[in-house]
Amino acid sequence: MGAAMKKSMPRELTRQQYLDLYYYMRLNRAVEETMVKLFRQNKIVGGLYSSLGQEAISVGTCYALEKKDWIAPMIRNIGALLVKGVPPRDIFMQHMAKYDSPTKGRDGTSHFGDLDNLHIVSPISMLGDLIPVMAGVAIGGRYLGQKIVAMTWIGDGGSSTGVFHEGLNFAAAQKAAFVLILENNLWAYSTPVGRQVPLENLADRATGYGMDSYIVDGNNVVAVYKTAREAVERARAGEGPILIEAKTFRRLGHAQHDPAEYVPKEMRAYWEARDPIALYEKFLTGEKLLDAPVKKEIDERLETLLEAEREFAENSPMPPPEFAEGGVYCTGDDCHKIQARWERPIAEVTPPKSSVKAVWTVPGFGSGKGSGGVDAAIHFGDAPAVMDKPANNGRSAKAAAKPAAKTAPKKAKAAAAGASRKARR
Amino acid sequence: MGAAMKKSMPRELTRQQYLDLYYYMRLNRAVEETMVKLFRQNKIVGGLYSSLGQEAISVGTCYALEKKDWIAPMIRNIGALLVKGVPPRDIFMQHMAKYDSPTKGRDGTSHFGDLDNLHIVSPISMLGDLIPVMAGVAIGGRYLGQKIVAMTWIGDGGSSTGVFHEGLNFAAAQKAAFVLILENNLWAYSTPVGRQVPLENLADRATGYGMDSYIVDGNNVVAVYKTAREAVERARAGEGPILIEAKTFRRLGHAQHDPAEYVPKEMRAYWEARDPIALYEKFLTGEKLLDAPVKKEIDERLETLLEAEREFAENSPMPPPEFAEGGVYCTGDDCHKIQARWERPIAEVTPPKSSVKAVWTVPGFGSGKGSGGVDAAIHFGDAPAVMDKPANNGRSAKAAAKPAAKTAPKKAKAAAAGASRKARR
Amino acid sequence: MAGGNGAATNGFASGGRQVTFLEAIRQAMFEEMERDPTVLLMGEDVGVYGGAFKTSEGLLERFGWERVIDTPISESAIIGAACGMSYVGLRPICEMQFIDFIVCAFNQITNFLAKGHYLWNAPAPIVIRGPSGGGVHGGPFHSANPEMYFVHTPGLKVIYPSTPYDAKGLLKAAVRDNNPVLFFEHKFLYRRIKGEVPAEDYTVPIGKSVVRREGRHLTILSYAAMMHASLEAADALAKEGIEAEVIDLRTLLPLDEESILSSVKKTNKCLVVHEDTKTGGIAGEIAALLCEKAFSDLDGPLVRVTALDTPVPYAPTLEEYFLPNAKKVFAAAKELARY
Amino acid sequence: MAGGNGAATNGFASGGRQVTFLEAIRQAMFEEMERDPTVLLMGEDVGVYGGAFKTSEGLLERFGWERVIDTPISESAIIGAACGMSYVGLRPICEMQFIDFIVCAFNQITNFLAKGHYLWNAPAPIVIRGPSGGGVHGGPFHSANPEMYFVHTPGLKVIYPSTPYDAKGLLKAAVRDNNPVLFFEHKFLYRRIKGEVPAEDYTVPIGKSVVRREGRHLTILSYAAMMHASLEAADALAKEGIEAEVIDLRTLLPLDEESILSSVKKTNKCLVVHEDTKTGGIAGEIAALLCEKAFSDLDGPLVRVTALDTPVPYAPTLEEYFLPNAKKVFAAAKELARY
Ligand SMILES: Cc1ncc(C[n+]2csc(CCOP(=O)(O)OP(=O)(O)O)c2C)c(N)n1
Ligand SMILES: Cc1ncc(C[n+]2csc(CCOP(=O)(O)OP(=O)(O)O)c2C)c(N)n1
Ligand SMILES: [Mg+2]
Ligand SMILES: [Mg+2]
Repeated sequence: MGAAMKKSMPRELTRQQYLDLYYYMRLNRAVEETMVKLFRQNKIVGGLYSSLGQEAISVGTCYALEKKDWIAPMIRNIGALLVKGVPPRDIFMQHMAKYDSPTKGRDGTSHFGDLDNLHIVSPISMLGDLIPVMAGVAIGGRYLGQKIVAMTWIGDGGSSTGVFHEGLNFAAAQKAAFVLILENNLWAYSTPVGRQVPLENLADRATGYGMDSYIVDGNNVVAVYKTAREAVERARAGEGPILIEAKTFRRLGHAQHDPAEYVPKEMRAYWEARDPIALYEKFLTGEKLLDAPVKKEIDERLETLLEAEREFAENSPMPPPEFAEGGVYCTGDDCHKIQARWERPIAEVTPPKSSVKAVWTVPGFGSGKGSGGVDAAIHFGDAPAVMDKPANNGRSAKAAAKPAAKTAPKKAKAAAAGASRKARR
Repeated sequence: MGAAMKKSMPRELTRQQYLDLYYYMRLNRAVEETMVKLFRQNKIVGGLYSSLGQEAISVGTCYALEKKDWIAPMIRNIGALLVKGVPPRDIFMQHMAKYDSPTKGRDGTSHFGDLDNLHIVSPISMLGDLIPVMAGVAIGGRYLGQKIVAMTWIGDGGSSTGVFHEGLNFAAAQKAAFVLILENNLWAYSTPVGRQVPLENLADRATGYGMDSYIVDGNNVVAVYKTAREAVERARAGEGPILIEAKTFRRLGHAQHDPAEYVPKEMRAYWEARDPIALYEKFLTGEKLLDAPVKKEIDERLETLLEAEREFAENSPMPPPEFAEGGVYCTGDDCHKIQARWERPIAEVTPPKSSVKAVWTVPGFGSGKGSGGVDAAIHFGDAPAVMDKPANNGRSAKAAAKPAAKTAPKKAKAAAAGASRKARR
Repeated sequence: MAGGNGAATNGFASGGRQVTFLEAIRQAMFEEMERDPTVLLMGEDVGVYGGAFKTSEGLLERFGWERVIDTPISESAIIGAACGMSYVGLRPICEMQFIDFIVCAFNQITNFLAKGHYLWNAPAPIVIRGPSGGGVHGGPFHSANPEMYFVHTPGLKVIYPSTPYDAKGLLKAAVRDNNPVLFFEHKFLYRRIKGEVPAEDYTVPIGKSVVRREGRHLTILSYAAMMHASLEAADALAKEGIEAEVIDLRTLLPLDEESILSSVKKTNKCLVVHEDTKTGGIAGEIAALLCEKAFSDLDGPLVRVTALDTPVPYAPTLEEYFLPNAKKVFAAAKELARY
Repeated sequence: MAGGNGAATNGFASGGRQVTFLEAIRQAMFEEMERDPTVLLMGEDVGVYGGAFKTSEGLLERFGWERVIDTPISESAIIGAACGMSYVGLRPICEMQFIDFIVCAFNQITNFLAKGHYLWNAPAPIVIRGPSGGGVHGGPFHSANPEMYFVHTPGLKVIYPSTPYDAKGLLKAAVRDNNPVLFFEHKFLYRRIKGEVPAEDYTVPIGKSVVRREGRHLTILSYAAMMHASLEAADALAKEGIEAEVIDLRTLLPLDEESILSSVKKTNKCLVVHEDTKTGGIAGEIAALLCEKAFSDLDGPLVRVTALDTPVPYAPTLEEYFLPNAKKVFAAAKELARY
């Protein structure tokens, strides 16, 4: 238990994996650069957030997941979406509120999901809310026998929300296969981490839930990936949820509107010298995993891709006004057919197999026997069992006014055999 | 940092202190026994909670406070109220919803407060809510120069609420003079601690806030008192908030209605043998601090007191129905005169003394200069500065329709001298 | 109450007999969990204890730990986790130990749960249920009627039944609905009300009111505990020659506009009775509806009989004064009838 | 913007000039903090940054760290701590960075804060304020109009101003009030609206509406951003010979019943415009009020012009369709006038 700065990792990566990490970081950055251009052209609706300098985290952590696993991104996790398989056009269109975007313009930014294929849960703006949600995905997946891991991200600032606490505690109590990445980028909007969280290492948050945690250099994509892979494996193996604190820095303002002049120059300079992509390029070149031709190829690939994706996105129409109406409710099976993907025998969770011995009860337990006697209130705030007289000036119920049995509902005799639903018919 | 089971305590208690602790524990128990009798006679309105076996905690912790300090009790902290100086009649009347009770029947149980004299904040039923509230009392008191400490209690179950987290984190970030007693009585209603909190020691919750914590035997009143005294002194000295986990056991059900048949017999037996009053009597007798005559005197004193208090309470009328109306709002100075008790020079917190140098700003910072230019949105979701044309199909403002300066509000020149309010006139 | 074998019915065999309101709820959950293994129950003390009011008694025994989950005291986590579970195709039922605590999950419910389908096409078949309402001396934090907070939140459905039959049928319908449904159980009714429930599986449609008593002089709209007070008042009114039509709204969102309008078209007068506080209560929404769509049908003012605009006071004398009741309904209806 | 000396006015000298809505709010806080050292400001990024919208710019500089508190992202803690501070005699102002986040403190506000005076005689002079409302493409989580959640909560006061003059005067009144006041600042107005504010100290009374335009054919009730749309519509109506009386409610709880009733007595027709969603919006409460107390004065149905019953959509095309505006008000008013 407790945070541990991982020094050496057991397994090494394949060349393809090393290059994938590079490609996705580059893609992450290029997608965001394209969006900055679109923003300057007033084509972005609402705010534009940046993960400049934090790409190693989104990419390295999400790359540790399997296809069947689930994520929920936050505003600075475009990289995770890309690794999960979201095409850049979707991200562009979301930010431009286009009709062909995943949410068809009803929501924007990274607020979209995909339940059926990519297994992405849409975030909402309220920080921390995704934590119990993803714990629920993990618990639900386990129930269905899916062996999935759920992952989401939170900022240093977001770790002070109540729902962060409730979600992690519940995940830990349930030993959910859940991995939380805490991106400590030293700032929450204009507030430095020290003014909002009285901790040196935010990984210490995990101690309050008996959770294991790691601290990792968030600007080192290989370290991030290896740590995440270990955490994901352990979570999948049933060791319970794990928290990873990734230390990094928010290089730009809170969003495009914010020049972030409250950030000390020296701090910015320190981190600018530690750009995760530059660092990784140096590493790859040193290890002979990347050379000029390969790099050029990637440059070109990205340029072509993004040009096409951007164009597609720009050509998408704005949603027609009337589309604002409707869609608030699922109207039944014509709208969604909800089906669970069972990967275990359903018999395991249905009676008689699911039935457990009631070792905790004693005769008569719960049949309305408070210390005030058999007909006393079951719980404070309860009414006594059915009575003959109106209990309360004029509040009495018609049904209650008829003579009725004075006892709490009695147990019926156990039916002969078979499932009880059948037996009742 | 971290939890520490205190072995030896520095200072010893005076005889009077030893006997006070004894008296208050006995009073705590006697008050509750009286209420159980009233409950059986159907004179209690609503639920009746019990702190049987936990008296050492309420009494020992609250006894560590000074008169000027503030508390907010939970349902099992009748002992703290008594130590603070609340007469038993008030507690009886609250539970009977009488008109002479502190809340005049509008609320019940231990839900009452006293802002002016005893410095008690009324709890509400929602668990955890008192934590930020008492942090606020501490921060407010510090601002006024009062050197007070604020204390409240929470259960093992209540430590999973989001507001527990938000409150403690804020208290710690503010280094508030706040002491939180976590009464780990092993159960939250029917749910054992292990099923809701994945921790062996709940004191570990403190680690997530960089807070110091103690673990103490909650059935040993002297240990509780000494630990609390140390914590209170440290908090008062400005060391920040402190959490004390007191290990104990909830001897009765959640409330009177609950026979608690889910509790293993052996567990109950173990703790019944460790009754805090019985243990303490043994200690006091061994130390020659208590003998039969003194004990008899206390017995009699309690009996007389409680008889009188109970009688007073029973004779109090129920509130007249019409009293349900009104009182929702403070109607002005005729209702309450709100006055802060300043114990520091007000000049310290008023300009010019309170003014701080704006080292963090750069010229023009904040005057509406986003990266989109001087008139760009200040924050995502903001409107640009005043424009000449309606911005939005029919949503334009009349005032905006007039030609107006195109820039964000400019700073006025600094007035010549004196307080700015004056200068503005 | 036998455990550990499939033959046990855990007291749920209900074949067409009189059951309490509480038992009806218990049966609905039992039967839905029996019918569909994607249905789960989560909440504080719902397992071993069977819920603070015993609405889930016997469920753990039959369905096991994976389907009957005792949670920490974390309402936000309960609702959040339910959302996540629903995304993998499950249908969680969330119990609030008292409905008062639902406000501790207000953000999750109004932002995450209610908006998901509209924004990103994510259905969330979740039921949130719990004991609500006053009249049992629960005081200011155990007597809430929070329906309007949710009636004012697009994306939710809101149900507040008054009979065992409806409670069971509507809860089953709620579990099968693909939308988040808030299901309020008036605790005053839990063990005071008994009623027949059919032996066979049935549901009651969400969004449909029911005429509990026909009449022609005025329409009384109500629901939950106040339904019974309204019926009692109607009996008394009948003795004075005033025939009130009493409609049980049952579902508050969506409102059954059609039935409300057609009754008022007939009676031309309308009185709304709710236990919720007055200002901002559902009577206002109904007033607006009538003003918009039945303005020319109204022969008298819309009258509200509601609780006072205060917290729910603790003392019985105060609570009684605070709450509406049959007498108050009777008096207001009589005046309206004479208008 | 000089710091560190008492001579600085930090740009707040306002002597009778035109200021933006935003600036009016900033001045109100500045002046109240200047006037009374028990007034503090708490919130996320209110200090160094001066608030996400710069409503508190310069306050930290002048009043220091103890009175301008940058909090963690913990809305429940902000409100909870404010309660505690108020109990020792302070008057905290709490900023929600966007009013949408107020639901994260819903329990604290509705249970702790709102009920305290009634239950245990504890006044809590707290102002909760923040940017609200749509029309600026803030999307579903940055455009909230949460007023009705609080109008339905006895113990709170709810203010939603539409002009710089009112914003300043009402915020000052709110700070001086001994009750919890929710103060919503429509962000569409922040920098679009300018208006005169007096040089001298003044307050605007809580609970009083104001007639923005006199008329005799119908009454339009509105507030906040929709006030301006209503006035624009009234101008257009006038060109067609329809004289609308436009009332700015300003305070939503308590409602200024008297003024509403007396205007409707005169015009006999009423239209309510609110940006909030329709079902459960304040138009319902007003409908009920009119039905109860001005039934015989009404010569036409009460008409509602409101947002749709959906979350606030993100795309400008959708949001425009979703929101009410001057055209929609004009059309509805014209029809009502002809009724
Ligand atoms: C509950 C809640 N309160 C306030 C906000 C407003 N807000 C949005 S982002 C932000 C700062 C977040 O900081 P952090 O969690 O560190 O993430 P970062 O921006 O650094 O990635 C704030 C205060 C919010 N989104 N949710
Ligand atoms: C937010 C909230 N949720 C649920 C409840 C209902 N409730 C009251 S007491 C209780 C158990 C409390 O357990 P614990 O905190 O351990 O305190 P103890 O009763 O053991 O003293 C519960 C679930 C509540 N009061 N508040
Ligand atoms: Mg951050
Ligand atoms: Mg406990």
